[in-house]
Amino acid sequence: MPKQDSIDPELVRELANLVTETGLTEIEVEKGDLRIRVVRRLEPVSLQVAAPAPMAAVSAPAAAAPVAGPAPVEKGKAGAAHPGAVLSPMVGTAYRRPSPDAKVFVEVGSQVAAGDKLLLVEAMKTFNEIVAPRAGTVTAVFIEDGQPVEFGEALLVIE
Amino acid sequence: MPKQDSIDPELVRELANLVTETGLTEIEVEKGDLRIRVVRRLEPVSLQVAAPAPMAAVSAPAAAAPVAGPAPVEKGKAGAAHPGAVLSPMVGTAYRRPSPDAKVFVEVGSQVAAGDKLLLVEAMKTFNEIVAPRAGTVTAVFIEDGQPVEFGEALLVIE
Amino acid sequence: MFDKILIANRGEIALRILRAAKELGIATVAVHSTADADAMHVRLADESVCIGPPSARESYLNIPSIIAACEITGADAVHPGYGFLSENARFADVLAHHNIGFIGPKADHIRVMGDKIEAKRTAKRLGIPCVPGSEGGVEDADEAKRVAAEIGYPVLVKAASGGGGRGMKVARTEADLEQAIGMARSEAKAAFGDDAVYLEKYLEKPRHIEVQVLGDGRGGAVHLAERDCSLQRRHQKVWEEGGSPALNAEMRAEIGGICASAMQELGYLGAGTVEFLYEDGRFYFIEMNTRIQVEHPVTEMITGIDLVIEQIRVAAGSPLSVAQEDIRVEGHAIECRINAEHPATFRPSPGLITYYHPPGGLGVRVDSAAFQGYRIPPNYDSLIGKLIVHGRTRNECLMRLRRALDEFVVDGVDTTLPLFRTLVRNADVQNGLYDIHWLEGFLAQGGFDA
Amino acid sequence: MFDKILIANRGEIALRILRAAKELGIATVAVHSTADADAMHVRLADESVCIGPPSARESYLNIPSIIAACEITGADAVHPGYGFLSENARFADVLAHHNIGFIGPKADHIRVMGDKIEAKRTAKRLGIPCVPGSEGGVEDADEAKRVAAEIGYPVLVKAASGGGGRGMKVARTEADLEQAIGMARSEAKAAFGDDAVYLEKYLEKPRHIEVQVLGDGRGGAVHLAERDCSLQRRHQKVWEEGGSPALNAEMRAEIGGICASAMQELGYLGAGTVEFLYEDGRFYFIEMNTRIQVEHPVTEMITGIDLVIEQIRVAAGSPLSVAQEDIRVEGHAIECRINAEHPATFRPSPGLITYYHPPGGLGVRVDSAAFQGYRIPPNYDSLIGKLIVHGRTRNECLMRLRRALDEFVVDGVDTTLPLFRTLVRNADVQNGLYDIHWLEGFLAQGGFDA
Repeated sequence: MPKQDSIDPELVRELANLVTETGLTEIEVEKGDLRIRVVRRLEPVSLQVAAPAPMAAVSAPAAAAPVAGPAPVEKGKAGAAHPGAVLSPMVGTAYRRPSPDAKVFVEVGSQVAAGDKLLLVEAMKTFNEIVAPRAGTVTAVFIEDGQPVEFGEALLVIE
Repeated sequence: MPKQDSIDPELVRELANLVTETGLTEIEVEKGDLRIRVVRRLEPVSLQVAAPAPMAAVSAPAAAAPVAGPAPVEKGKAGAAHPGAVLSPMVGTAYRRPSPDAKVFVEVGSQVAAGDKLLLVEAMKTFNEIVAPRAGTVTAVFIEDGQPVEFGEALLVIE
Repeated sequence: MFDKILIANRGEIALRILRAAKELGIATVAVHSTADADAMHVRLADESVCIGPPSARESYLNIPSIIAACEITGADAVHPGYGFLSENARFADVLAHHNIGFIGPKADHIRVMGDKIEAKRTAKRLGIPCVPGSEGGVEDADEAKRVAAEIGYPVLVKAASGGGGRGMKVARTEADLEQAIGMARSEAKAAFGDDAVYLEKYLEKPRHIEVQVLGDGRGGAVHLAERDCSLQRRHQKVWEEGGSPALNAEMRAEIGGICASAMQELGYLGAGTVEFLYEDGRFYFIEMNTRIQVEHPVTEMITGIDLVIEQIRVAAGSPLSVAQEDIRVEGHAIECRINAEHPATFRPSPGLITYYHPPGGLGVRVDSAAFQGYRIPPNYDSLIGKLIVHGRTRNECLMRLRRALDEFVVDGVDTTLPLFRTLVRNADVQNGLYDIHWLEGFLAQGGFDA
Repeated sequence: MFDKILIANRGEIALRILRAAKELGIATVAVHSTADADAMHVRLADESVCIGPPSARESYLNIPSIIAACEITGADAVHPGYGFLSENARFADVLAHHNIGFIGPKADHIRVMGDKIEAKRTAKRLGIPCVPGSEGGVEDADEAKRVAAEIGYPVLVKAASGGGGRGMKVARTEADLEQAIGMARSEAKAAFGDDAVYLEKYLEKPRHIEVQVLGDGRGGAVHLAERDCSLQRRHQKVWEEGGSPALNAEMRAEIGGICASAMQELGYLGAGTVEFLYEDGRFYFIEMNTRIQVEHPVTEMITGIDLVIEQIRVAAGSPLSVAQEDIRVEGHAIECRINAEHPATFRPSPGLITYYHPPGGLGVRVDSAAFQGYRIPPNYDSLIGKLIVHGRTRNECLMRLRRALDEFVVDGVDTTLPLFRTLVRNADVQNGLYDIHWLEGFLAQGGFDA
């Protein structure tokens, strides 16, 4: 029941389907005071298509991957893009507290000074302290206690 | 039951077919308060990357190819692009004269009437007459006497 | 040996022939329609000639154009591939008339095997097992019962003038027979104005098994074991393998030997395939294909013998490069036909291939004329490539096929790859427990949902 | 059998290992540096873990990171590929300490074969033929003459403390010997402060021939014939083939048998290669590589045996899948190493692959982690793929290689493909008439001009 000034998502979807079906790149419709234009640009250059979509998923055993899901690298990279992100210097298991019943080193909102402990990354039974590279406020924590982390994965953000 | 602001998908489909059929990239129609615009951009680049450069040349025996050189198709196509081009309707050997010691049927500058003989294309020992599709002046002749021609290859131009 | 071969075909088989010619050091001429000007085999051939518009009738089936292309390029032989002119006896005659070699059988053998009745008569004469039946029409119920008892139930009552399934009834027991004959007669009378019927053994769950043969045209002939092509959809083969999961080495040698002897007697020239239905340990001749087949790589992978090179050799008058005792089946091979079709609806999907990455590694072969940037024309069949995988055992082959299918990327068009990824994981397929109806049943039951 | 294998390598060998694991139904973990996040084996692996920055020392050579990656993924075995940690005995020890399987030999055997002197001593003890020489230093000209007469001229006088070619002189006849010893002594004295010299047989135009072995670690071992890797540039193998054009079946069986027996006695585990110089019908041990080699596909193509699968099997405690009598050499195979390098200057050419199309068809195998859109990082070696071709005969193999090379397209970076297109057409290569100096001489004489 479209209101006077609302738009009808169904109509847009229909046009989107038509773009796909007809292989067009753009459809524009105007009727009365309504004007809708839908555009789908084709891959501009074949090179960006470069990523083959391997079908590994089909054959991957159902076993849940202990590393972070389907796109761990992307996740790490996305977090890493933040200018205040603290990245893991090694692969291992990250811990947010010194011992299972202790408090977490930091949480969102914590004020930290340079050199303060932020978390531990354990590799080969060795616990490596991750310390704050600078003073600031913890504005995000990306990992959970006991979570595996990769090299370069964003752990938290200090701003 | 089209609503006030609904669009007719059939009309869009029809326009899409027209885009394809006519080789256009965009059609815009306006009637009363209805305006529809459909666009199909051609793949901008990927095709140019598309051509793998096979190394056949390296292994090709030195024997001179009797067909016209390295890129016969391109040549035919290039000539074929001319609006007045007369194309070969068949593969065979083109002759410009009725017999080895006769004069050529036409040369550049010849005035021809529709139906005038232009050349012969021989295939399987049969000589097929190529006649002028319309009156005009021969402004270019692309082939030499006794030259092999492909289907669709431009033979000459009548303007 | 030939100096220059004209390839009168397109697609993956044209590339396949080109590869064989190159490996023999023979120059190649690609002929093509305007729709195929950018095809891989055209790019790779030493010369190319455009012979007509997209319509196959006016290009790949146009005999005068192909002869003219031979004349202007000086090609001294033509390889017809499969389909198109490959089983056209007149084409073979015309080539002979022009003193151009035909890389295929003698025209007479194409004719005989192209005529269903003549083919069956010839097969019988040559000792190839055929479907048993009443030979001619059956006059009355008593004669029918006598014949049916001989060939064994179930039997099929068929209209002598029949076709398209009309006037065809199955009788599973003697009790059914009289009624089946009555119904078949009425249907036949109504449909064809002729109520004559005959009987044939009815096969309920046959496999399609075919034997590859090669002959030198002078009485020398060998067999190269069999392929099992039971996985079909609408009579189109989808998945082929060799050896058949249903045969053992003894059965292979026996049916192979029968076919090889028959070809020796026939004086057959070139590559051919004797096709059978197979049920309960018995073979029943269907037809013989007098050409190279789509699925020939299966045989090449288990024997190591290049069938197209053998075709060219014998067409040029050379002997076969192998004797029967040299031919050893090693391991197992499976071919998947990759079609540009929606994997569930099988709707053809012509268009631009925006990304193409074939699998590699040990035991993996790809025969494809596709490449990134290739636009599949809508004018021809939808086969864009074949994935053929070899393993030392059928199980190794299946595991390798699975990983190869998972590596194969074709973007921009629909392909049947997802169907094969499902089939290779199906227990019946893994166990080799299928007949010619299996795939259609599997699809009908929603076994594959894209 | 292992449940999950971590692949501690990159590039084509990482993909090769992944394929083997998939075919065994084993889950895979790819570890990679930040430079390899988009690599093919990372995309295809069930899981992936970034273990460090581009520097190999901080990623692929970083043992704690790799162990940590095993721990967080639960991988129960590591395949090290070739290079990197593959011949690092300490890595094998650390894995054992963490109860993680090492898909490679026993640490002790890595150690022994990693020490040149120890390796030669062990080879001798095991009956593997070594370069004959004076055993220890020679005191005077008379002793030298006696030894030289025994081992035969030409002989090489080498400084006991030597290296880098200094203090090394060739004596072609007894008349040369005294002077050669004198010169070697002076050079050695000047260079190393030690004038002790010893004698060794000098090989003028040897071939590099290596024997592939597989052991089960419990005294079972087989050989899988040899590869001829004489076509080298700066000690880098360029073109490998099997069997060697220089050997016949008897010689193959003899040297293979010697190596297999040696491995049985040693109790060798996994895949290994015994490398020899070969001249005038005699073999001289150089070293043993205790890992899978780049050129292993040559052996796979002529035997049908998947060497990486065998490595995994025996590392998991399973027996070898083949006995010596099951191993038959069928046909001939050649491998070309496709490097991203200028084909004439060999300058590395990292960068974006803008078009990639590998060859296909019968007998053609491509092992490559490259794909269109892949950016070859500048941080590692320049091998981007291997083309391996099989034929029933060496000639069939060469013709097939020629056509496959002509089909191979890699755009955007320089590759060594043009060099191979020249080599496959060279008469010496076609005749198999080459030694380890041939390729450098050919290049120096401008045999290839890109």
